[in-house]
Amino acid sequence: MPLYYDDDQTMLADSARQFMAEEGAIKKQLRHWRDAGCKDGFGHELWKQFGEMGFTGILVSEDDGGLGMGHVEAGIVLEEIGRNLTPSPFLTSSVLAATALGQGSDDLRGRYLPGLLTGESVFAVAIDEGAKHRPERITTRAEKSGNGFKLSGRKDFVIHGASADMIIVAARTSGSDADADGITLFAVPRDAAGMNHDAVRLVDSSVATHMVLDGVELDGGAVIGEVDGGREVLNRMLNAGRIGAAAEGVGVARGAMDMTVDYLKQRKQFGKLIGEFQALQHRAAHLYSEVEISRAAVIKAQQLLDADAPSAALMVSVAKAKVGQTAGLAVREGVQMHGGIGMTDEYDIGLYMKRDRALQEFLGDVYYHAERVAQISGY
Amino acid sequence: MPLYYDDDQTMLADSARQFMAEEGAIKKQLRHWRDAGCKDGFGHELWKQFGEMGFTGILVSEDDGGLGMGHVEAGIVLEEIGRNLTPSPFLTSSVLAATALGQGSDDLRGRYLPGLLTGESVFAVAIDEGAKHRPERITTRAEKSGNGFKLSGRKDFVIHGASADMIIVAARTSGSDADADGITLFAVPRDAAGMNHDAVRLVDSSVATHMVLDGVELDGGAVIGEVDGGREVLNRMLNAGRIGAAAEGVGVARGAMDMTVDYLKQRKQFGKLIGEFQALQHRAAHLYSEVEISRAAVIKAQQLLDADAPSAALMVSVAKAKVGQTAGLAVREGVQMHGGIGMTDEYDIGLYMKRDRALQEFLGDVYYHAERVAQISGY
Amino acid sequence: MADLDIFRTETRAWLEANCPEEMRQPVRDEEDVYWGGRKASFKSDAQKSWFEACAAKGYTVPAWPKAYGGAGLGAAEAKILREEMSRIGARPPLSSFGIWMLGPALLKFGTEEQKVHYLGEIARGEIRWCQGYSEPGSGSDLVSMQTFGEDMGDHWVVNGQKIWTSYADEADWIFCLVRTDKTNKYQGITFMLFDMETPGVTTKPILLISGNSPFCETFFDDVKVPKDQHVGEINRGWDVAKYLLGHEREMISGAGGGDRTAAIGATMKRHAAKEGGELDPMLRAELAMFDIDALSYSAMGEKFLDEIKVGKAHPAQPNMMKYAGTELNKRRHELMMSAGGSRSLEWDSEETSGGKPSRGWLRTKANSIEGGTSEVMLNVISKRILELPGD
Amino acid sequence: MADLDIFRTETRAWLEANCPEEMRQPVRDEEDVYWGGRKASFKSDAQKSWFEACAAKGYTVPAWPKAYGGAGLGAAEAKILREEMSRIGARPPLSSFGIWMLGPALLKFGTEEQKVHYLGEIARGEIRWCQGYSEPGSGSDLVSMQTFGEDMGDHWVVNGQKIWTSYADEADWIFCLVRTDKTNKYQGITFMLFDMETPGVTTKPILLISGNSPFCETFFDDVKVPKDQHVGEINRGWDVAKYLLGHEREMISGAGGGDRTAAIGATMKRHAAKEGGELDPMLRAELAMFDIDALSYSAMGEKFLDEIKVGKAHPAQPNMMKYAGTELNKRRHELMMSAGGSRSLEWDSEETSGGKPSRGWLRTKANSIEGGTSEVMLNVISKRILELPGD
Repeated sequence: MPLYYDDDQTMLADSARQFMAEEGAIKKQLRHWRDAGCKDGFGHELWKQFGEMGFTGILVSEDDGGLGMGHVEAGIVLEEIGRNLTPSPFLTSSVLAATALGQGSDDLRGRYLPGLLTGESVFAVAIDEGAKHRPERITTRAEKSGNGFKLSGRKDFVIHGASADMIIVAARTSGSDADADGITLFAVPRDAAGMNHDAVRLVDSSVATHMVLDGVELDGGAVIGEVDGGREVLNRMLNAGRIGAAAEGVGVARGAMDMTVDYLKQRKQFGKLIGEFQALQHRAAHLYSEVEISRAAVIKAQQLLDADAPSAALMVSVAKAKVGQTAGLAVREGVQMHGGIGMTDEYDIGLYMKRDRALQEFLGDVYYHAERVAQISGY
Repeated sequence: MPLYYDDDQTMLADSARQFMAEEGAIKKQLRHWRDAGCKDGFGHELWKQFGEMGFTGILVSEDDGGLGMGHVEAGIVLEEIGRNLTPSPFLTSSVLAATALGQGSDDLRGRYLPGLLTGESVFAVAIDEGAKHRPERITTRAEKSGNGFKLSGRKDFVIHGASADMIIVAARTSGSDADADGITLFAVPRDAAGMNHDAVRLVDSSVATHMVLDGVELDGGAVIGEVDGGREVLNRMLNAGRIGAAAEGVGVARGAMDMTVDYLKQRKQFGKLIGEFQALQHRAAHLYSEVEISRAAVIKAQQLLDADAPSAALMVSVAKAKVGQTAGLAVREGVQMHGGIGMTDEYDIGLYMKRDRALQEFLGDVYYHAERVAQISGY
Repeated sequence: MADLDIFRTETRAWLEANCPEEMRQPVRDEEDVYWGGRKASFKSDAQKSWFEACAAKGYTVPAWPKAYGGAGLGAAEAKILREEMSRIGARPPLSSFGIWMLGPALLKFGTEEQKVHYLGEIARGEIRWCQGYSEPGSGSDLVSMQTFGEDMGDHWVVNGQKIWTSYADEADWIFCLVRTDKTNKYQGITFMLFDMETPGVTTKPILLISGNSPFCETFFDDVKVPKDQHVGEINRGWDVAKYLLGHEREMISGAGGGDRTAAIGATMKRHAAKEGGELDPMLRAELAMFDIDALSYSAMGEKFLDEIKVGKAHPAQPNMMKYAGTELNKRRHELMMSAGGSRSLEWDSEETSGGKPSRGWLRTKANSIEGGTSEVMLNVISKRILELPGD
Repeated sequence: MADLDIFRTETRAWLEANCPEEMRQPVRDEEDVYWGGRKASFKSDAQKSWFEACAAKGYTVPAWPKAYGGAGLGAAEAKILREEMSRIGARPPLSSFGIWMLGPALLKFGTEEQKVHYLGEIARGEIRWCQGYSEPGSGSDLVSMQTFGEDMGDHWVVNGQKIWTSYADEADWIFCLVRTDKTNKYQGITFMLFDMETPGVTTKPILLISGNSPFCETFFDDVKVPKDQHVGEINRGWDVAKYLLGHEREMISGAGGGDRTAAIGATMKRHAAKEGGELDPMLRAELAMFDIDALSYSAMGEKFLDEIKVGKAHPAQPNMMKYAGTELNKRRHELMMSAGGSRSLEWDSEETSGGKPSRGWLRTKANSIEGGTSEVMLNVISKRILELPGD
C-alpha cells in the first residue's frame, strides 16, 4: 500500500482539516474552556459534532454502527486535533476505549458504543500506576467475588477520568505484579461504588485524575475479552492509543512549525526579516526534515497496524519515540524563534509547548519507547 | 587553586607550544613517519628531544631524577601534542608507565626510569582484552612458579607494544575474571620469552599490537606494587592516562577548530567568504563554547588528581567523556566545513579526524565513561 | 593570610548569631526573598531580622564602599562571606535590580552625589528599581528603540512604551533608556532615572506561559523627568547600557555554582524511587550525558570567575557563558520533567506546590531569550572571539 | 494484475537460471561490481556470465526502451524485477555513471541519433563515462566554473581543469560542463561529450583520507571537441546539469532501502558478542535512538518513492532526502566504529580485510559534501519549500 492518502482518505483529511480549523480552533475551544476553568477541559457540544461528522465511530465496526475504518483514518483526525490543539475525548474514547470495546461482548458493545457514536458518552482508560507509563507491571487487583469481581488499587494519569461515563481499568486477576498473563480489562461505569477520583488540571489544561478503587464491585459482564487474557486486548488498545498520540503529535509539530515559519516571514530585527538569517533558515529546514520523516514513520506504523502485521509493535514504538523527539524540537524552536512574545500567554506557540509535553508523557515517552525498540529488536 | 595556569605553568606552556610547533609539526613527524611506513609510528630522535626538554620526567619524582610535577603540567605538553598530532610515546611511557612505576620498588624505578628520562626507553601498557576497554574484567593469568610468576593470556590495543623496551601488564594472580581484587601489575621486559606481538597499523598511523603471553616467566622483582593489590595501582595509572588522553583530545579539538576557523576566513563561495554565512558562524561559535568548557573540565580533573581528591575519579570520567564529545564534533565540523578538500589526504584536517578516533577509543570512549559517571554518582 | 582566617572565623560566628534557622532553607521561589522598596513587607520576622542585621553591617551589598551603605569588603573577604553563607545555606538578605544592575552602573558612571543618594537607598532596601530597556518591536535590536524624551530646558517630557520591565508594578523607580536625539542612533540615547509615581507612568503586567507575571508593559505619557536625573552624559546612555548588558550576562551566566550547573542523575533516581519506579535505562543514559555537560560547565564557571578576577577572561567570554549556561538549564528542566512523569505535569496541585515543576520548566524557556538571545550570543562569539567576517 | 504475476514468475525463473550463486553475495565494495568500458576486465567467470545474460535481455538498464539497449519495462515490471533481484541478493550486473547520470540526461535532452549510439554503448557496457562538473574554487558554486571552450567553427578548443571526476583515470569518455560564453553566467555553459583519449586530456588521481583514490583531477590542454558532441542546446548546458543534479540527489537520497537506512542495534550486539563483550548501556541507548531515526527514515524513503511515482512529492523534496539520508549514514558509521572498538581502528589488517570499517567510516564523510553539501540542501529547503525570504 502506498504511503500517501488514497482519494477517500484525502477527502476525510480535507473535511477534518476544515472542521477542526473552524469548530476546533484554539480560541474557540482550548482557550475558551481553559479560561472558563471548565472541569472537563473540553466542550461536550464539540464532542457531539464529532459524532455528527462520524469521527467518533472511525474505529468502530460497521456492524456496530461505526465506519469500520482504520488507524490511518483515525490518525487523519488526530493530526488535525493536534494542529489546532483541540481538546476532546477522541483519543481516550474513540481510539483507546473503542479498540478495547471492539474485543468485548455483544452486551458491552451494545451498552457503550451507541453513546460513543453520537458523542453523548465519554470514556477513559486507567492503565498507569505511578508517574511513569509501566503497563508491564499491574498491581491493581480484581478478586473474584460472587459471580463478579472486586477491584482494589490505585491508578494515575487517567485523562478525562472525572468526566467519563465508563472507565476501562486494567487489573490483575492472577499472577504476580510483573507477570504478562493474569491481566483482565474491566469496563467500570462512572457510578460504581468505591471508585474515587482526585482530579488535577495538567499543564496543557486537560484534566486527569488519580483514581482509587476501594473494593469496587463488578459483575462478570464488565469483563472485556477473557478473564486473565487481558494482556492481548491491552496491547492492542495501547498500540492504537500510542500511534494515535503520535499522529496528534505530528499535528502539534506541524502546527508549531507552520506558526513559527510564518513568524519568521513577518518579524523584523536589525532591519531584516528574521527569516533572512541563515542560522534560523537552516534550523527551520532541519525541523521540516524531521517533521516529514516523523510523519512517514507514523503513517507506516498505522498501515502495519491496520494490516495486523507482526512488525507493527516495533514501528509503533519507533513512531511514538520519533514524533516525541520531533515535536519537542518543534515547540522548543517555536518558542525560541518567537523570542520574548513566545513566552507570553497571549501568543499560541506556548500552548503547543504545553500540549506537546503532556502528549509526550501519555502512553510512554521517548525513553520508554526507545527501550522497547531495543528490546523488540533483540538488544 | 585557580583554574588557570600559574607563571611556571605558563612558561612551560609557551616552551611546549614552541617546541611542538617546530619539532613536532605534522609535516615533520606524523606525515614523515607515516609516509616512510615507519614500524614504530614515531621518531626516536624527537623522543630524545622530549628528554632534553625534561618533558619525559614531568610525572617522575625529583628523587628519581624527574621534575616531580603534576597532571596539569603533563596535560600542558599533551595539549600541544594533540594540537600538532605529534606521534610520540609520551602518553604511554611518561604518563601511564611513569605513574605505575612511581608505585614500584627502588629496583624497578632504578632499572627503568633513567632510560625514560633521557628518552632512550619506550614503555607500553597492556590492559585491554578484546576490542573495548573493560579493565574491570581481567582474565590474563599469572601463576606462581618458583620464586616468580608465569603469565598467560592475550592483550589487545597495546599501543607501541612492538617498540617498547618494557610493557606493563595487568594480570590476575587470584580470584575470578570480574573480581576487583586479585590483580597484579608486572613490568615485562621486551625480550621476555613467550611474548609475541602481532603489530597492526591503526587509522591514525600509530602502531598497536595484539599481544599473546604464552607462559611468560618473570621473577618476583617484576611485580609493581603488591601481589594481588594491583587494582589500586592500575586505577591510579588509568586515571593518569585517561586525563592525559583527554588533555591531548583538547589539543586535537583546538587544532581542528583553529584550522577550520582560519579556512572560513579564506574560502570564498557564491562571492562571499564562507565565514560570513551565519549558519556556519553559529556552528563555529557553538564549537568554541564546547571546546572552552571541555578544557575547563580537563584542568579541573587534573587539579583534583594532583590533590588526590576523592572526587577525582568522577571528574576524570566527566572530562574524558566531555572531550570525546567535543573533539568528535570539532573534527566532523572541520571536515564538513572544509568541503571536498577536507576529504583529501593533502589537507591536514582529515588527520585530526583520524587521530581523534583512536584517542576516543583509548582507555574508554564516551559511552564507557558516561556509564562510569552514572555508577560513581550512584545511579 | 592570617587576617583572612580571622575574618572567616568572625564571619562564621556572626552568621551563627544573626542568620535565623528559617533563613537557612533553600529559596523555593522569588517569594522567599526580600526585594525591598516602599511597597515591600516582610514575609516573616526571621526575614525581617535577617535583613536588618545585614543592612546594619553593610552585608546587603558587602563589596560596596562603606560610604554607600556597603561593607567595603575586598575580593578575598567577599569570597569568604559568600562561602560561609552558602555553607549554612543562608538566603540573600535582599535582592533587587538596584543591587545587580543600577548599582554597578552608578559605581562606574555615577556622580558622587548620585552614589551617596541612590546606592544608599538600595543598600538599605528603601527603593526598589526596575529596568526599562526593551520595547515592543525592538527585542534583540535594543538601539532601535523609540521612547523619546523631548528637551524642555530644565526637564524632559518622555513619551513611549517599554516591555519586559521586571516587576514594574511593584517597583518605586525605573532606570530607563530614552532617545534624546533622533539624528544619532547610538549616541542619541540617555540613561534616565525617575520615580514610577510620576504622573503619566502606567504599568500592565504580562501574563506568561508559566502563568506568572514577573514582567510588565510600561507606558509613558508626557512624563516629566528633571534634567539632573540621568547616569553618564546626556546622549551617551548606550555606553552605560552596554556596560550593564555585559555585567548582566556575567551575572546570568550563573557565574558557576547554583542549581543550574549541578548534576541531577542521582536526584532523579531517588525521585523515581519515591514515585515507586525505576529510571528508564534510556533516560538514565540521557541523564549521564547531561551530568557530564553540567559538571563540565560548572568547572567552566569556576574557571571563568577565577579568570575574571585577574582579567584573564576574554571580554566577550560572558556571552559564551550565558549561551552555554542557559541552554544547559533548559535541558536540565526538560530532563526533570521526563523523570517526574505525569506528576510533574500537574499545574496547580498541592503535591506539586502549585505546579512548581511545570511552571519552573516553562520559565527556563526565557533563559535563552532574556538578557540577549542565544542567537545574539553566538553572533557575538563568532564576531568578537573567533573574528569571523561580519556582514 | 495477472500479467504482473506471470512476469514475476518468469523473472524469478530467469534469475534462478541466470544469476550465479557467486553473484548473490553482498557487494563489499566497488571492486565487486562490473563497471564496463574499454579497460574493464571481469573479476570472475560468474561476473562475466551474469553481465552477459543481463545485457542480452536488456536488464543492465531494464527501464530503458528496447531500441536503446534496455528491456523497456514499465514502472510496475521494473519494481518487480528490483524486488526479485533483492530477494535473492543479486548484484547489479553493471554499474556506471552512464547508467545513473548521462543516460537520464540523454533520454530527456538527447537527439534520437545520440540515444541510439551512446545509450546503446552504455547498456552494453562498452563505454565507461565520468562526470566533469566541479572545478577547484567552484565547489558548491558550480556556475562559477572557468573551463572554457573556444568556438573554432566546426569544433571547440577546450582549456581548463575539473576536479572530483570519479574514476576519470579508468573512464573512456567524459560528460563535461564547459563555458562557451563568458558574458552570460547561466546561459553560457555547454554540456559536452568527448573521448578521454583526445590529445590534451590528462588525469591525476586524488588521494583521499580513506586511502583510496576514487576521484581525479582532470586537465584539458587545447582539447579539440567536435561541435556535434553536446547534449541540449549550445549555451544551455546548465539546464541539463540542473536536471541531472536533481536526479542525482534523488539517487543519492538512497531512495529508501539499502544498508544506509537499516537498523543496526541488533547487529552491533552480535558483533560485540563475537568480540567477547557486551554493548555498553550508554552505547545501547545511542543505538536505539539511531534505529528510531533509521527506521523512520526508511519509511520516509518508501513514502518518497511512492509519492514521486504519482507526482505527489514536492519538487525540492529530494534535497531533504539527501540531507537527512547522508547525515544519518555518517552517524551510522560513527556508531559502528564505536561498537567495533579498537579492532575497527585497524587500517590494513587481514581481520578487517584491509581496514574496511575505518576506511568505510571515513568515506561516509563525503556523503554530505558530494552532490550538494548539507548546507546547500538546507538552503534549498528553506527557500523552495519553506519559502523563507532569501538574501
